[in-house]
Amino acid sequence: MEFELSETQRMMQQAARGFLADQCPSTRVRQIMETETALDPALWRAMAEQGWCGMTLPEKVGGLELGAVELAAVAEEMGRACVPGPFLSNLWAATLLAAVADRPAWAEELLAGIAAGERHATVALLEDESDWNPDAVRMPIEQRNGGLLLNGRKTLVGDAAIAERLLVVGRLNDQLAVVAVAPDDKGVSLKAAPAVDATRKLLDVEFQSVALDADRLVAQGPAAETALARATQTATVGLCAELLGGMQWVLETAVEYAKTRKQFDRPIGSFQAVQHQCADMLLLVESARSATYYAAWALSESEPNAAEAVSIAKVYVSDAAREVGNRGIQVHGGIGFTWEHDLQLYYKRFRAGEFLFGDATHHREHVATSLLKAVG
Amino acid sequence: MEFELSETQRMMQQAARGFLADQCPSTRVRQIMETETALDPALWRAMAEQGWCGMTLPEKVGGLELGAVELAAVAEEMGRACVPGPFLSNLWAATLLAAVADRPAWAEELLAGIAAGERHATVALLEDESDWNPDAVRMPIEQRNGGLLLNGRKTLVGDAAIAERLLVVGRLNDQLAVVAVAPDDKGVSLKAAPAVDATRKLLDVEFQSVALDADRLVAQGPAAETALARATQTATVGLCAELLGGMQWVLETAVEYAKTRKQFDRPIGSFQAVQHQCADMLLLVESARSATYYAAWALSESEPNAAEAVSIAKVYVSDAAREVGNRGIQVHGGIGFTWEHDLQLYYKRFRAGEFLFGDATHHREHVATSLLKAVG
Amino acid sequence: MDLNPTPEEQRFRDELRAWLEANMPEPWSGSPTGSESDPAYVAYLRDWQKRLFEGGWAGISWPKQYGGRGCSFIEQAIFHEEMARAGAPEQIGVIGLSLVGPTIIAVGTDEQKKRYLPPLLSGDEIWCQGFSEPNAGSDLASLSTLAVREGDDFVINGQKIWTSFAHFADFCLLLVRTDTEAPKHRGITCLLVDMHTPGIEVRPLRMMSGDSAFNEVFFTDVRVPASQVLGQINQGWTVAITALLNERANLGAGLYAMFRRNLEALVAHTRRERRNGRPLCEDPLVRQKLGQMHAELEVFRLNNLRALTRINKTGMPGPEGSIQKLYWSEFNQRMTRAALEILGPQAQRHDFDGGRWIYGYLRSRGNTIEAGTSEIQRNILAQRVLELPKSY
Amino acid sequence: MDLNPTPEEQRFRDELRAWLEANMPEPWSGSPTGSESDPAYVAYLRDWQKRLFEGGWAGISWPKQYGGRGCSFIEQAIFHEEMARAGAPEQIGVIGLSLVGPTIIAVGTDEQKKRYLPPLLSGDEIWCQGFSEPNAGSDLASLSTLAVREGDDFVINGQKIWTSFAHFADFCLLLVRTDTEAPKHRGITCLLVDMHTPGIEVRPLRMMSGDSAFNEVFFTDVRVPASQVLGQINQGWTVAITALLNERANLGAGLYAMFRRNLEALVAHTRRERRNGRPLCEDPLVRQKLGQMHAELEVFRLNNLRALTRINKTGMPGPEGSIQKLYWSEFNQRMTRAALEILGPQAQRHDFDGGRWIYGYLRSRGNTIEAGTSEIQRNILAQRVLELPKSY
Repeated sequence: MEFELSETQRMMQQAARGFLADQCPSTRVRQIMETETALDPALWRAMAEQGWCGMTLPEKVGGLELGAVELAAVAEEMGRACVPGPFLSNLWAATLLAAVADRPAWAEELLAGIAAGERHATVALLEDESDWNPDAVRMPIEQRNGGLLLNGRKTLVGDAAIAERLLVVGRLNDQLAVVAVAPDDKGVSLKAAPAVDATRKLLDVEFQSVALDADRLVAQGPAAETALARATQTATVGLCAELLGGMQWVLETAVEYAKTRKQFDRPIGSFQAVQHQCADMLLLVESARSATYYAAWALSESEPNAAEAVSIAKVYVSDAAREVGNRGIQVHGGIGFTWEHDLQLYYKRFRAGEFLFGDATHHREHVATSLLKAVG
Repeated sequence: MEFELSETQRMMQQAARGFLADQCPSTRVRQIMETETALDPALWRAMAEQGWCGMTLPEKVGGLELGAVELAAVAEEMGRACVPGPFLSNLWAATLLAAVADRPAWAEELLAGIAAGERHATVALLEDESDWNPDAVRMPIEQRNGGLLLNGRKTLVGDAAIAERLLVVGRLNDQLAVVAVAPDDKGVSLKAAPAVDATRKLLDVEFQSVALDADRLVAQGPAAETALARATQTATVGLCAELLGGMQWVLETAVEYAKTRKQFDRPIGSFQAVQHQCADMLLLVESARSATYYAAWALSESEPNAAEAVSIAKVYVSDAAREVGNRGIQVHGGIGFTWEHDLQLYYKRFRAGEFLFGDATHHREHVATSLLKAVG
Repeated sequence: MDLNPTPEEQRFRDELRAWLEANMPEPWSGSPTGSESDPAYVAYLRDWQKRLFEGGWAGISWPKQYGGRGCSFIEQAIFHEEMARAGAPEQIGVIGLSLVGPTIIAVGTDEQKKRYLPPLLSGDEIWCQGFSEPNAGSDLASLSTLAVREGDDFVINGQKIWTSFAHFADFCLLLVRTDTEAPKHRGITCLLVDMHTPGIEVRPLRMMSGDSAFNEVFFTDVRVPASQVLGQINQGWTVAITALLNERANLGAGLYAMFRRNLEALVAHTRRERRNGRPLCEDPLVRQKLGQMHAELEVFRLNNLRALTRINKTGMPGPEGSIQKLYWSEFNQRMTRAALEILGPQAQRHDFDGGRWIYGYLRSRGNTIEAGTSEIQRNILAQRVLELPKSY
Repeated sequence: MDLNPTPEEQRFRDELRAWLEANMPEPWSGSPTGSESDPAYVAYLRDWQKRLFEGGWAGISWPKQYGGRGCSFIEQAIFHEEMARAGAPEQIGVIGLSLVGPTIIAVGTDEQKKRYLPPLLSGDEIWCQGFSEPNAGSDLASLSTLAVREGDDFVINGQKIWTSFAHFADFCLLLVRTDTEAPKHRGITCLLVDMHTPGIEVRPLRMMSGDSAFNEVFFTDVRVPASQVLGQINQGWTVAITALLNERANLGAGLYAMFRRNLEALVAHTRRERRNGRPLCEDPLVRQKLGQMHAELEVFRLNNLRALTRINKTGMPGPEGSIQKLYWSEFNQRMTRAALEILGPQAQRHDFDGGRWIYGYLRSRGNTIEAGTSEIQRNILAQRVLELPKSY
């Protein structure tokens, strides 16, 4: 048993840190996030060249076929650098497609495009009165003239404006089903949903009698459920790792500030109140690291408790990121609360990250279910 | 508007403090709590002479006919001194009896006995699968031969061993009803329920075909509901005030210790970590004071929001007492965790007090209901 | 103890309520969160302050001779309650009304009182407060903005930060260093400075919540007549303490009204919005959070009432006011967090209720820093109320 | 990263599991919470330790030459996992096994190792730890128990407190002051003291939870040969630090097993008990608490595994072990509180499950004080891991 990154994994992570320090400093993050899509195609292609856009995808579509631990190791660095853009949306959608055994022919090309950093896709799950549980999805998919007909509304869809395909989760003959919609399909309308985290764009999507060919059906029934679950778990691990990287940045930045900022003729880091806040941050960050990497490992090994491990990570990391962010600002005082200080970028991502893929309350309920199942 | 004790109220409180410092030091508390009943008849008569046993009862039964604010002012001091015995049980039962307009004849004598400190009574509400909500009571009261028949079990009944009458809450013809049972009525059996707070004794009570005369019916239907609600609210205010007094004691004791105990060649009270814990305790105690006295005032004035104010006090005080107790022990270090230190007496009362009359979760639900009713 | 209004207090309330019914302005219809960086909104608020003043409703607890109403602190609180109940606009001159005015009343000369208090009350002159500096935050007494005596003037050079309202303020209650040799608390002077004096430059500071409620203020060879000293030269530290105690004591009532509006808006959402087949207000977890927030908010209101009773007797706020500051700043952080948890992911949108929920959440992070950090408030409570030994 | 067991680790686990199946003692049937103040329970635990030793299952990660098994820290953890899974009794010599033994291995002479380690592992000699004094708690280095050299002996006078197991321990790892002139950290020596030496008196300390897991130990003219110094004279502080780092690092696995047993017992209650018409486990508020506790407990387990991997490489626990101490002590306080909230008022009874829930709640208050207060752990993390400047 060895619960730490292997030499290769550590090198991969170090390389990512170096690459992003160079290619994606916070000045660039701020420029990119001010654009409408928060996508910098040049940066994306460069990231794809590093292999990050298809890290867990099959080799035949240009992926690296690595596991979730390698994914987490790199995602942690993307979180530390606050990389803007559709990383999680692509990861979610591509994992879903790749997890479907008998997927339509067009999917190969799309996966290859995602791995190459040239194309994008996303998943449309949330509805106005649903939560992140797929069972709560109500949107009807009807069979019509040998094809499919879509009506309804999805909300807070990540990066839908740049996605070539939206993988829409709905109900077909009372079963869960996933269909692929193109933004320019007739009857599809997108509307920006400006939200707290400018580094990842959210949109509402309306579907008015959208007619689709039969080959747009990605999966239905148990196959759809399994693929969606696997994809959401993978994307959640990616998110937790990003949040972890952000927390690590906040901790280091706050400690550094506490060593240099002086008040009452002493570094503020010599005050017990500040020291103890930093110590609490350290505990939270290290614990979040344990939870995240274990979830990644359990997922990549298809351990029986993988779903539980992912929910535990999301519970812990959601709360820990918020608490680390709060303490980070408090240690900085007023300056940490300004637009100019990069803390705000992380703080807002922490907040958006709490919501994404289900908040701590949502996952706590999952963990309880799993505990009650395990303990007879 | 004047939100502080009046001169008279303050004098009454000061007198109580002096009396209890003299008559009920912690050495005596420890002796009394080691007895089976935690009742010291001599102390009780002396308290009755001060008027405390019938403070809110009508003058014609020997009470002082004072309001809940005076009650709280004295109960705070009883909490500070950690007075053992049936004060809350008597208060609960006597307020219930006094709140029934057409109560049976025997009730007058019992009330007079309670006010005189010579007799005791209690309320039996909780059942094994119920909570503190009277709606949850299931115990059947049947009409039989012109009298009543009782079957079932009540749990955690306060001071039942010394009570001349147990006011048992049950259901008669689908209505809430209260009947008076004597511990020596045939079919009644008591069993001690040793619990965390030795200063107040709890018992389980079994009722096996207990036959009662018709005059043992105290109230039924809306009259019973109103009287029980009023009594429980009054007793809850008494409890909150007791907890407040205990919190005040813990705060003062911890601050005093922090001023004198030295580590690292300095009083520990000069360390920010200790200072901040003391500051938090102060905030909690003062806020608990506001909540408690407002509830007392609202109850004594029969303000429309009195029930809400009592629930708010119980929510806040339950949590605050626990937090103050925790910090009190932490400031003291190991010594605060010993049997010899009086902190343990308060800590245990705080814990029992959290449960009594419904915990914070229970009352939060009440507060939410009340908020949702008020905000259209 | 009697929380019922006295006959005077009831009369005061009735009179105010009648006046408000006749004099309430149209609700603000411009920028949704009503930011002070919008000049139209500032003009709207100035108009409202003028109307209050002319109606006799400015400076409720101030002596009549300075344009106040000469009422008690209790009536001051009733005023805020009624303003909130009526949904009246906020008071633009909050720094002047809550902090500068009471300080001038406490230590100003008769001339200063006559000159500054009436236009402060009428909203004709808005005040800001120049205390903090980039290197003097929690350690306020280490401030280094320098004032050098030249003839009848002080010449000021330096920089202030976190100066609310500076971009449209007419005057500033400014702390400067006038003796660089003395121990740091003894070389500070408080000046009443005209913000239109040449050499003053105001730059807005953008906050993470997106707005610019604070500014940096730069002073370059700014000449201020020595007659503008408030209190005594080199005794500015005690003036500052007076101002800060008043700040903490006076914020409560207005904040309560804001918190209550937020809670009511949140409750309305929980009735209207459904998740997985039922309204949010029927979810036991949501109800626990609503119940907790309502309980905590009521305790805040009650703490304020108790503090008012105390101040009404002593005439002066004391260090225990730090309890209120600690309480509301941490409460508002819990409250804005609970709101997001209850409302769910839609609440992160800038176009959901005009973005008020996510703005409120972000803005609340400043609460435990501005007007004295929570750490400083706890130090004050520990050392000045509980009398624990100084920690540094 | 690979959390799968290596072939050796799997073999170790299989072998242990088989041994346990054949050798598990009858479960303890005496006093319900199994208190160490019950001599019969102590005898039961000694027997168990002896059986473990004879089976080759004591000192898993210790060198073979000292009677250990020579395995890795990972296998040590597997050992604890399997013990917990089998519901095996606790290990009586926990101070010796987790704290004294590793310290003797690190700094003891060959003779000391040979003399003390085997009977420590067999449970024939139980150890206690004499560090804290009434006036030296968090400020351990200010200890004043005096050891004066007389010929080949030290003569000891003074008092220790919070000494677990002292009432039946055979030896004590004792810190004494041997130089009263030197700076306080430099005048301390660590001695291996026979608890049966004349002049040692042990008095149990009753705790608020009702039991007496701690003692006071009084030393009056106690003569200890100078050969019993562990490490160097006046270098006892570094020995103490080694011991404390080992204490923090070694508690994790055993504690996890205890916490997990508690959580499982709690879950069983929530299935069985009903409130207002439904089992507790169907109440959404109860489920939130169970989910949170399970998540936090898993994170504790995972933190331990990561720490083990680290120690397995470095061979020595470091100051980051304070994270574990902080984590478990505060977790257990949250957990025992959540248990009472879930179980409701019956849980306050001493006759509900033998009083385990209320005992656990009260006992947990000591967790953030014993073995270094949370304040000290945070100081260590801030100053020794994050390298913030010293605060005092």
